[in-house]
Amino acid sequence: MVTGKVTNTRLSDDEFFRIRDEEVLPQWETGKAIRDLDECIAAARELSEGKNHALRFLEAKREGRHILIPQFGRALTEYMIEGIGFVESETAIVPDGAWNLYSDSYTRKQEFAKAAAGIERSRKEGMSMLNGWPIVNFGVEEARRITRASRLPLHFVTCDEDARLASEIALAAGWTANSVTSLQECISHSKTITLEEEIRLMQYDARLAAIYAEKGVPQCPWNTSHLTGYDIAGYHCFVHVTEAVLAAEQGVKCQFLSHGINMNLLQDIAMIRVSEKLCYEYCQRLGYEGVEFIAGVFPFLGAWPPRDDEANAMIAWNAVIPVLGGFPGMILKCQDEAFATPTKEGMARSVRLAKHMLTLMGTQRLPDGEALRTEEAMIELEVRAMLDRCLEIGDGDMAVGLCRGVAAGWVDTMVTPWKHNPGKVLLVRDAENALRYLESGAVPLPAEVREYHRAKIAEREARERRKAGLDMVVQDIQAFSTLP
Amino acid sequence: MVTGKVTNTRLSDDEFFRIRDEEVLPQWETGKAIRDLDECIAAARELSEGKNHALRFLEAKREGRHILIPQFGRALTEYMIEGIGFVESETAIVPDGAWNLYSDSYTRKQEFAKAAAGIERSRKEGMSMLNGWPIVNFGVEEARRITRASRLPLHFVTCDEDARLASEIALAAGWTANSVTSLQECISHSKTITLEEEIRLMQYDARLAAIYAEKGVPQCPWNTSHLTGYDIAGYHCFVHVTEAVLAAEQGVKCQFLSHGINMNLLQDIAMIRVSEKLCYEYCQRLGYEGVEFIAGVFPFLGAWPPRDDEANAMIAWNAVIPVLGGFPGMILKCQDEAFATPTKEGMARSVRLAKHMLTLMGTQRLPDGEALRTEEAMIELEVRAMLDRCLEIGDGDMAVGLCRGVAAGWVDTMVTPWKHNPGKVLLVRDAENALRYLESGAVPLPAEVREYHRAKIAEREARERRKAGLDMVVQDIQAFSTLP
Amino acid sequence: MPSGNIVIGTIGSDAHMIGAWVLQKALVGAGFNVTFLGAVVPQEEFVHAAIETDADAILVSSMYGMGILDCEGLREKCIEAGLKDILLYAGGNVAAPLELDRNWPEIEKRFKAMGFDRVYRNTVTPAEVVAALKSDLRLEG
Amino acid sequence: MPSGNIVIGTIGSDAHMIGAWVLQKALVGAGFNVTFLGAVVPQEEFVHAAIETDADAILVSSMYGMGILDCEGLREKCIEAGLKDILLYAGGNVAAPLELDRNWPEIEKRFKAMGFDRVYRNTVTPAEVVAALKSDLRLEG
Ligand code: B12
Ligand code: B12
Repeated sequence: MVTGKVTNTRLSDDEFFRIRDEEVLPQWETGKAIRDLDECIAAARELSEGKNHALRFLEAKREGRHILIPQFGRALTEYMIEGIGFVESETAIVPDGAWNLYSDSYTRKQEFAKAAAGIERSRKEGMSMLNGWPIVNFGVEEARRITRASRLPLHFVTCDEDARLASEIALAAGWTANSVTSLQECISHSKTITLEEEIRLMQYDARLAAIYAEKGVPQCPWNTSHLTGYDIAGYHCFVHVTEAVLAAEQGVKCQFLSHGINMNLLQDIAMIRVSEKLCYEYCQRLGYEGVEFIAGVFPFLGAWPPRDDEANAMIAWNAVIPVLGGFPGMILKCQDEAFATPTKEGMARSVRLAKHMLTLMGTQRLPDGEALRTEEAMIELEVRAMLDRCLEIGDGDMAVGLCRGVAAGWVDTMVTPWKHNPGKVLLVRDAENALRYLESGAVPLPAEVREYHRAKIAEREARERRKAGLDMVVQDIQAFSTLP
Repeated sequence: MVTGKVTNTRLSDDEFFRIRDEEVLPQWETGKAIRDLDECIAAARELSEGKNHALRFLEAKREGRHILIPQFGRALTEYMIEGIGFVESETAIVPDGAWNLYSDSYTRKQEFAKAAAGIERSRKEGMSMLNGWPIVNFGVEEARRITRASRLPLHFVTCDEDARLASEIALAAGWTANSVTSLQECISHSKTITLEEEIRLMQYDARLAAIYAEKGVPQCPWNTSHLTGYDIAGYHCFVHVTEAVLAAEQGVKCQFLSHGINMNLLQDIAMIRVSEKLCYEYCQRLGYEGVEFIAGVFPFLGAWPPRDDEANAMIAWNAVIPVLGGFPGMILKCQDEAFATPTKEGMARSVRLAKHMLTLMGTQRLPDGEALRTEEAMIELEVRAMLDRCLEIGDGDMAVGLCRGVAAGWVDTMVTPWKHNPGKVLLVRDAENALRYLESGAVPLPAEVREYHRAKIAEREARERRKAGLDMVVQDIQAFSTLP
Repeated sequence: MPSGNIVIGTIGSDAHMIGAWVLQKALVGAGFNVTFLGAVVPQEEFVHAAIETDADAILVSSMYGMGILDCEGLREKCIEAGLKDILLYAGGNVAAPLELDRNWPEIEKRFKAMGFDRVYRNTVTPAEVVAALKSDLRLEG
Repeated sequence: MPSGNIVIGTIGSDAHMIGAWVLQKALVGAGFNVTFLGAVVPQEEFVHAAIETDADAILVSSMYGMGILDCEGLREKCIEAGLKDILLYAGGNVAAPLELDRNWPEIEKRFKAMGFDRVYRNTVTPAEVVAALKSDLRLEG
C-alpha cells in the first residue's frame, strides 16, 4: 500500500532541522557532539582539504584518469588507522585513490547496543568481531582520527535502512561522500521497511550532503546499484536514475554512480553508459540543472571463488571493464572476498593488481560498434519504459511513481530479502555470459526487448543443448564461485 | 651477402635422409637410437594417441574453445615428470591444455658437452642448474617417459639455431609439435648465423614434421614471432607469413601461429587477424592448398614486473586478448617470470588464473568496428608491402626474397643480438599503449601507414607534453616491469 | 521418527539470503519439507517456526561475519522451548576476521560449545549438507 | 688513475641483450667509455676486449639462468691475462631455479668465491650500477 505521503520534494530547512533534532541526533549519545551543524561544516572543510571526493573525481573524469577505491572496515579505530596506513604506504594508490569505509551491520540496522557489545568483544578477543567500523558508537572525534590518518577522500558506505546519524557523523568528520539510495537499500539489505519510508530517510541524507556542499564543502554522495548481485542491467540503470532524480531534488549537485556489474564486458559498458546518460537526461528534463555524475564500477557482487588465483582473475576482469569503458571509478574487492571482510594485506594486493592493469591498459577503450550500440539501445528502451511509466503513474513525481511501481508489481528483481519485492523475475546468462530475463514478470518490457532477451537465451540453449530453467538460474548464481 | 643457394624448395627424400645421416644424427650419441625413422613414427603414433597437438587444436578452433598452454623446463627428467604431473592434477587443464616444453640454452646451441656438465651439476646441487630440459643428452627413451607422464599434447620449443636433432628426438617420442621458424630464430637468439643457413636448417624441421604427418601422425609445428619482445605488429605478421610459406613448401599442413603480443588489445587482435588471414592467402596464392593455421597468443615477451600482484595483472591481460580476439591458443607465463624459469607451483597458479578468465569471459569477443578495421588495414598495408617486395626481389621465391630483404636493410627490427639485422628501427608506444615506428629505417612503409604512426605518436607527445626520442624508447622497454 | 521438516533462514541483522535460498531449493529437491524464513531472522523466530512445524533441524545461515555473536544463546532458547534435541547446523561466512576464518578448528570448537551439532564453511556443497542431514536423522540416502 | 673504460656484454650462450643494451646507454650517459659486446659472448672475448680498451671493469650480464656455470673461471682468465685487479660485476637473472634466486646470500657468496666484486639481481637500476662503479673506481659522483 502506497500512502502517497512521501513525495519527491525538497526538505525545507525547518523540516530538516526538526528531523535532525527530534529523530536523528537522539538516536545515540554520540549525536550530541555534532549538534552545531555550522561548526561541523567548518571542521569538515578543514579536514577534507586536499582530499575532497567530489573535486578529486570531477578532475579524474575531466582528465580521463581512473580512481582506485579499496574498501575497509574493522571493529576498532586502531585497526582502521593501521589498515588505511598500510595500503596507502604499501601501494601507489595516492593520489589517485579514495576509500570506501563501511560500518558493521549492527550499526547499519541501528542496533547500537549490539555494536557496543561487539566493540567490547573485539577488544577482548584481540580481533575484529564486527564486520565493519561502528561509526555511530565511536562518534565524530574518532571518525576525525581516521580522516587525519588518510591522504585520500573518504566515502562512508550507507547503512541498511537509516543512515542518517552515521552520515551526520561521517560528514562532520570531513568524509566527503555519503550515500543517496532508496530502492537500492530495500533490495540489498532490508526485509520489511516500506519504500516510502526508505525514501523519506534517504531524502535526509541527500539534503544533508547538499547543505554541506552549499556551505562550501563539496560532496559526492554515492548513488549505487549494488543490489542483490544478481540483477539485470536495466534494473541497475533504473535504480540509478530514480535515485539521481530524488537526490537532485534535495540539491545534490554531484553524484558518484556505483554500478554493480554482471561481468559481461559489452553489457556492463552499455549499462553504465545508458545509466549515466539517462541520469543526466532525466535530471535535466525534470528541471535539475548542473548536476554532475561520475560513473564507477563496483566489482561483481555475486559469489566469489574461494581461492586466490581465481579471485585474481575476478579482480583483473573487474578492472578491465572500467578501463575499457572509460569510467573513472574503480571500486576494489580483494582475494579475501569469499572468506571474510578484507584484510589490509588483501586490499594492498588488490590495489597493486588493479594499478598494474591501469599501467598495462593505459587509455585503451572499447571501440564503438554495432554490437555495443544494440546492447545500449535495448537497455535504453527497457529503462525508458520503466522511467516514463513511473513518471506517468506518479503524476510526474518520481518518488510516488516508484513506490506505486513496486506495489503494482512491475518494478521487480530476483532473490532479495525484501518482502515487498514482487519476485516474479528470473535471470540467466546467455551464451556470452550476459544476463537476460528468463521470466520478466510484470516488468513493462517493450516487445523488441523481450524478443531480444529470448533470442539470446535461445542461443545458449542451442549451444548447451539444454533448456533454460530454474536449475540454470541457480547454477548461474554460482557460476563464478565454483572451482573446477 | 646472399648466396642465393638456399631457395624455397622442398627437400627431396634423398636430400632429407642424406642430411639426416650425415649432419643430424651424428651430432650426439643419442642420435643412434632413432636411426629407423619408420620405427620412430610407429612409436609416436601410439604414444601420441589421444593427445595430438594438431587434432586437439583443430577441434578447439572449430568449436571456439581455448587451449591453455603452460611452459616447463628443468634439468632432470624427474623434475619434468613431477612438474607436469603437478600442474595436470592441481588444475583443470585437462583436456583443454597442451605443454610447451623447452630445453636448456646449451642444447639450443648444440653445446651438448656443456649440457652434460649441467646435468651432473644439477644432480650434485639437488636443483636445476640448467634453464630447460636437455632433450638431446637424455635422448628418446627419456623423452618418451615424459610423453607417458602427461595427458596433454606436447610441443617441443625450438632450439636457437639448429633444432634438428632435438626435433627428431621429440617427434620420435610422440610429441606432436616442433617448430618451423627462420627469421624468428635469428632475431631472438642468434648472433652470427646467416639467414640462409637458418632457413636451410629449418627446412629440415619442417620436412620432418611433414613426413610424420604424411605417415599418419598429424603434426602442428609452431610458427612463432616471439622475437625480441619489442617488435612492431607488422613485423610479427611478416615473420609469420614468410615462415608459413616456407613450411608449407616442405609439406606442413597445420601450423600453430604463436604471436608475441605487445599488450594493446586492439593492435594485437588486429595483428593476429591480419597474420592469420595473410598466412592463408599467401599460401594459397603460392600454390599450397589445404594448409590450416591456428592462432595463438604468446604472453608479452618483454620485461615482466618483479612482484606477484603485478604479474597477476599481466597474466590476466594476456588472457583477455586471446579470448576477446577469439584465438584458440593461450600460452602462459607465470608469477615467476621476472625471476627464474617457471616453478610447477607458479605454472599451476597461472593456469588457474587463466582458466577462471575463461570462465568469466566465456565466449565474449571484441565486437567489430571502425577502430579495429583501421588498425587492421594499416597493418595489412605494411605487411603486404613487405611480402610483395620479398616475392618481387626473390623472383617469386620467398626464401631468397627474405634473405635479400634483410641484406638490403628493409627487413628490420629493434634491439636484437643478431648482427645481420640492420638495426635502424626504433619503436615507442602511443597514447593508447600501441607500438609505433619512431624510426622506420628502410622498411617500405606505405606513406599512409607512416603518417598514421606519426600521428599516433604525436597524440602521446601532446598528452605527455614531451618529445618522443631514444629516452622514451628505453623507458617503454621497461614500461611494464617498473614497479610504482 | 524424524519428520523430515527443516527450518532454514539467515540469522541476526544479516541480509544475505541467497545462500539459504539455494540451500532451501536443494533440500526441497532432496525430499525435505522446508520452512524458509528468509534473512534478518531473530533467534525467537527460528525457535517459533521449529515448534510450529515440528522440525527436526534448524539450519542457521550466517554470512556477514558476526555469526558467533548472533548464534550465542540459540541452543538455550531451544531447550527452554522444549526442543532439547533438535539438530542445529550453522553455515556460511561465520567469522568477520580472516584470522579466525583460517582457524577453522577454533570455529568448530566455539560452535560445538554453543550447542551446535555441525558448522560449515561457505565452500560446503548443498549435496554435502543433504548427506549430513540424512545421516544425522537416520533417513536413508 | 681509472680510465673510465668499461666492457659490457652477455656471457655464454645467452642471447638476451636488452638489459646490457639499456645498461650501456646509462653508462655512456654517465660519462663512461663503454665497449658493448652484445650477447653470446665467450669469456675470452670479455678478457680480450678489456685488454684492448684498457678497461677498469667488466660488466657481465647473465639473464638466462646459467650464470653460475658460465662465469666460473673468468677471474682466473683475467689474472692470466694480467688483469688481476680489474673490477668484475655480474648481474641479471643468474640462477635458473627460483629456490636459488630466492636465496640471494648464497648467490652472492658464490660469485664472491668466483672472484666477482659485485653481483646484482635484475631489479637493480642503472643508476645504482653507475653509483657503485663510481664508488669502486673512486670517480667523483
Ligand atoms: C551477494 C553478496 C551480498 C549481497 C547480498 C544479497 C542478499 N540480500 O542476499 C549484497 C550485495 C546486498 C551484500 C551485502 C553485504 N555484504 Co555481502 N556478500 C555477497 C557475496 C559476494 C556472495 C554471497 C552469495 O550470494 N553467495 C552465493 C550463495 C549461493 O552462496 P553462499 O551464500 O555462500 O551459501 C552457500 C554456502 O555458504 C552454504 N550455506 C549458507 N548458509 C548455510 C547454512 C547452513 C546451516 C549450511 C549447512 C550451509 C550454508 O550453502 C549455500 C549454498 O551452496 C559474499 C562474498 C562471497 N561469498 O563471494 C559477500 C559477503 C558475504 N558479504 C559480506 C558483507 C560484510 C556484506 C555487507 C555487510 C556489506 C559489506 N560490508 O560489504 C552487507 C550486509 C548487510 C547485511 N545487513 O547483511 C562479507 C561477509 C564478511 C564476513 N563474513 O566476515 C562477504 C563474505 C564479503 C566480504 N569478504 O567482505 N552482500
Ligand atoms: C625479453 C626476454 C627474452 C627475449 C630476449 C630478446 C633478446 N635477444 O634480448 C627472447 C624472447 C628472445 C627470450 C628468449 C629466451 N629467454 Co628470455 N626473457 C626475456 C624477459 C621477458 C625480459 C628480459 C628483458 O629484456 N628485460 C628488460 C631489460 C631492460 O632488463 P634486464 O634484462 O633485467 O636488465 C636490467 C637488469 O637485469 C640489470 N642488468 C642486466 N645485466 C646486468 C649486468 C650487470 C653487471 C649489472 C650490474 C646489471 C645488469 O640492468 C639491466 C637494465 O636495467 C625475461 C623475463 C623478465 N625479466 O621479465 C625473460 C628471461 C630472462 N628469459 C628466460 C629464458 C629461460 C629464455 C629462453 C631460454 C627461452 C625460454 N626457455 O623461455 C630464451 C633464451 C635463449 C638464449 N639463448 O639465451 C628466463 C631466464 C630464467 C632464469 N634466469 O632462470 C627469463 C627470466 C624468463 C623466465 N622466467 O623463464 N627472452
